[in-house]
Amino acid sequence: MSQNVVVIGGGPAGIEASRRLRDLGYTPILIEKTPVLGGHLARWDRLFPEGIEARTVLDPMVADLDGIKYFTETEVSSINRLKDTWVVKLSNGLSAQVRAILLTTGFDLFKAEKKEEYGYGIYERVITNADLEDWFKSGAAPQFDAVNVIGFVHCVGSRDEKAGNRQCSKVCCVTAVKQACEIKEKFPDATVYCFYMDLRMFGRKYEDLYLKAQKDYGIRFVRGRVSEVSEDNDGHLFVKAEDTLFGKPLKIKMDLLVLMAGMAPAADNHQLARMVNIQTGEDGFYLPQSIIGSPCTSSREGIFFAGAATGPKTLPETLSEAASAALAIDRYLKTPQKK
Amino acid sequence: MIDFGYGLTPSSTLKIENVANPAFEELRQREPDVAKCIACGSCTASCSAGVFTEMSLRRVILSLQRGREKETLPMLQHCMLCGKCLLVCPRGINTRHLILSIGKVYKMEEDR
Amino acid sequence: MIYQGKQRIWSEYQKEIPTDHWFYVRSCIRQSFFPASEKTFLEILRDRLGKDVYETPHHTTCGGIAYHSEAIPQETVMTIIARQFALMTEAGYENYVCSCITSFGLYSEVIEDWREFPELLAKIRENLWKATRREFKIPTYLAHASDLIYKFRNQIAEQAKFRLVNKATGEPLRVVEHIGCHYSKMFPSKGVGGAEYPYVLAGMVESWGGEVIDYPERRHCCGFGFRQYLVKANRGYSVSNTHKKFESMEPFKPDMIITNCPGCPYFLDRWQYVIAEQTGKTYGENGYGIPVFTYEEVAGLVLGYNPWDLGLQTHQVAVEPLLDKMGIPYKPEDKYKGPRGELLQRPDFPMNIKCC
Amino acid sequence: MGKIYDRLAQDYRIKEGLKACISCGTCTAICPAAEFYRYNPKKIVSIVQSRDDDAIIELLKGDQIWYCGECLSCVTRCPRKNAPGLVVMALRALSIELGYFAESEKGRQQLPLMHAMQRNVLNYGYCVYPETFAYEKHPEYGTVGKWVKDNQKAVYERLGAHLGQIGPGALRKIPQESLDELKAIFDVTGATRWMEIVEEKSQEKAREMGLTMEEYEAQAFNQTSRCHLNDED
Repeated sequence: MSQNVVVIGGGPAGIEASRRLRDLGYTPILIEKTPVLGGHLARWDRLFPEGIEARTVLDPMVADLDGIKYFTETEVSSINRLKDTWVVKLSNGLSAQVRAILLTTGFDLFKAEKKEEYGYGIYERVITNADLEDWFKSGAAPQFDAVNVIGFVHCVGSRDEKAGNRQCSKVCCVTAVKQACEIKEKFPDATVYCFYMDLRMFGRKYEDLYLKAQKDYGIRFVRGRVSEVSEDNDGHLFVKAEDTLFGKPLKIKMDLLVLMAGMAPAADNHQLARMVNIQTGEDGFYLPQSIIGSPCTSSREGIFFAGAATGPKTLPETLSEAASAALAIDRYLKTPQKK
Repeated sequence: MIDFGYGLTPSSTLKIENVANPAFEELRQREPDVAKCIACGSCTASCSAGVFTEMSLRRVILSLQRGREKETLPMLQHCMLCGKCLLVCPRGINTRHLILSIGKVYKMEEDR
Repeated sequence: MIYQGKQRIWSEYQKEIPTDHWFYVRSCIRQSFFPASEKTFLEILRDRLGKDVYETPHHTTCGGIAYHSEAIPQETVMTIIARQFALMTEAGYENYVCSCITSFGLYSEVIEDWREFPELLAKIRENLWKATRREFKIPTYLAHASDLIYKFRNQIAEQAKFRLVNKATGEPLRVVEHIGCHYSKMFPSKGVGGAEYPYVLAGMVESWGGEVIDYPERRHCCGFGFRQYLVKANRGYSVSNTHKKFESMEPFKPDMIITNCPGCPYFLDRWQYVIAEQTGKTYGENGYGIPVFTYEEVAGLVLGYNPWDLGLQTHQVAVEPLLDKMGIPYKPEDKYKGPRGELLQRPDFPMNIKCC
Repeated sequence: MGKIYDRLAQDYRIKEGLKACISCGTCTAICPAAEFYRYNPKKIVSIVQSRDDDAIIELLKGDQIWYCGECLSCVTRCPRKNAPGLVVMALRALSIELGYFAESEKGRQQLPLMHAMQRNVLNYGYCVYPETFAYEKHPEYGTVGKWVKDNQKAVYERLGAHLGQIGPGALRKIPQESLDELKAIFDVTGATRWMEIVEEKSQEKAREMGLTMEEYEAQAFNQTSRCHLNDED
């Protein structure tokens, strides 16, 4: 009988790592607390930089789970060390004794309402990147009378000490540009603004997307962090920023504002970290042994990481890290046990 | 009316309530590359006229986009069309041609 | 506007406010321009609610306005504040309540600085000892006077004779609230409701029957700016900022403005007069301005105080349209009377803004 | 790096208010002064952060640092927990200490400001007091304000204030021993020295400008050149 490995978190990292482990001859036990596998990806409509549909990535992965025991709507109740194994008890009453656990708990979308000055949850025309993907995916647009001027606010809950998230969330810049182009397709006559601090177009074809957004879509880029959003008496928004390249305050009346909520550490990271006695960084993400050399290994024997659980990552980075984690676990399990 | 010795002052805020900017749209039709500017400042750094005057092509492009052409168009009169900015633009904008197009769209000849 | 979104934020910023035993310090501006407001505050707390609020004649300005116009150094203002705390300590109190937002912000800032830099606190203790031979404890609780009215707003509502309701239509009055920058912009957690959607005044308005208006420039400064008002040459800044707020609130047709800070009502009131006299523009109905009140004045009106005991005759913007809306009876002939009922010669009428 | 910067960095408001600025502009976006003056708090912080003494001295001698209204709205918004308003306050204090304030028109306003404020505090124990709030200097006090001034005693009594009286209450006369304590605090903590610096530098500047002290002070209080606000050339 093949050896079990517990994988906690059924997003892209967890699914991909489970498939890899299975291919290496193990039986992964994949645990997901929500009713569906796929994590944030399951909610997303299209992916940067080329705009392919998210389901074309996720569906084949979810269709290929033979040999993987997976449990949705299931949480970890406890994890205990027993000699050189981990005993994992689940909320469904099952338990497993394994030598290796992989944490693929991903990230939480930053709660945009915490940036009180942007008025998410107070002003109806303020939505988030995730709301916009829901809209794109379901086709059920919010009912606003006219959508002529649209803004995207980068760095919402990223690079922000007051919001408790100092890190750059990495994917929001390019997501904003992608969504700005998409919304321009839906409303060709609309004027679309992106408010950014730095445009971090670090990946292959990202800069091309930015160029296309400028030239083909006429997206207007304003270098300035949005300072305040308010509402007039017919529900339209006033957005204030400094146009820093111009050196003057800027106030634009808008019909829709999209907040690029960043990646915050998953809320249950601390609890899981306590169960297996590992550290989270002061940013709340798990600390691997080395961010460069061994991003998938923890300071504790038999505990591994993959994906955004150790910090903001793109989807391809997450998938390749899942593969690396599977190899690291394989190597660990093949190393003879110390007596 | 009473003179109090002080009074209301105009705001410096760029207020964009009506976003229509037909002049810039015309420029974009004629010179699509203008939209590619990333405000990196390479043009300003290499500008022959910029050494002696406040000429900054980056600022001109930005002010046209914001509909505040009055604030920067006079700068362009310092341009000697030497073309050094064309060599350094990382987005490959034909800046020399762009400057000439700005002159046409914004009718600068008449002012000269 | 999604009201529940604001309620969620309010629930996150509920500061602890003790119910009794307060050491009270006054505000330079409130005393000078709204002296009856402080009187009303003390009457409500002491006489109606039976609270212990102690005032010593030896307390002084906190020095805040001088400090914020760079007339005294930071060390001086900190030592003046230390002296105020010494008076509190000597009187046997731990809860400190001030009548001024500039003071409140400064006390919050100074206490925070002392906490972060203990060597600074030691220096100030030494300064105070050298100068006055006094010693002090830092207050356990710091409140602005409006925090207390907020705390007891429902008790005031129970005793209310009038409500913030248009008597003719039964509709709630539309109220603009103005918080004053130094209440919570520096330390959101020190203010009821935080910095972005402060609840200290909104809570009073709701409790007394009115409807709060959230207009785009609600968070903007009244325009005081310390030296930007105190020096005549700079007053263009001050009036321009107030103008910006009025232009923004005008489409919402507010019935009244309630204010937190002692300075703000003065500027929101007097700059309406200046704008009218310079440009002809008025923001209220029928050529009137929008009446501006301190929170104590509003509490007093709700409790049925005589408007002229509250000092509403010293406002430049006429308050009568609001009194009429609320159905508050008043005697126009008493408006400009002195302490013994003698008629003082009434003020001139402004040219462009209607007065009664 | 620079000596001036080092001195500035001693100020607790710099320790508190300047961590590391990323020039995002959230402060300028909502700054009341940036809207009406030729002013940009982000630029000020950027100069201080550069630690370039020459540039900092230019700030200390210039008008810009005096445009801020100290509303501190910038503090709420900065994503890096900086406080541009506190940075400006530290610059102003150093400009006074070094006597540079007298080099700019807005800085020269220190003389009337300090006269008014220090005298109010030391003579009365208040920053603002009816006895010294002159209608001529405050025409915006309005027709009602003029009425209050003309009937000062009666109006304050009518409103329950204790103007100039002994004991607790609004506008009471603060006991002389308390005012003496304030004077001692001024002497111990540098306020008295500030007044001396400002008097001395203002006198020097007045001589240089060919003005009597009265003219100099009146000019600082009343006059403004056409170079500060937005609409001016």
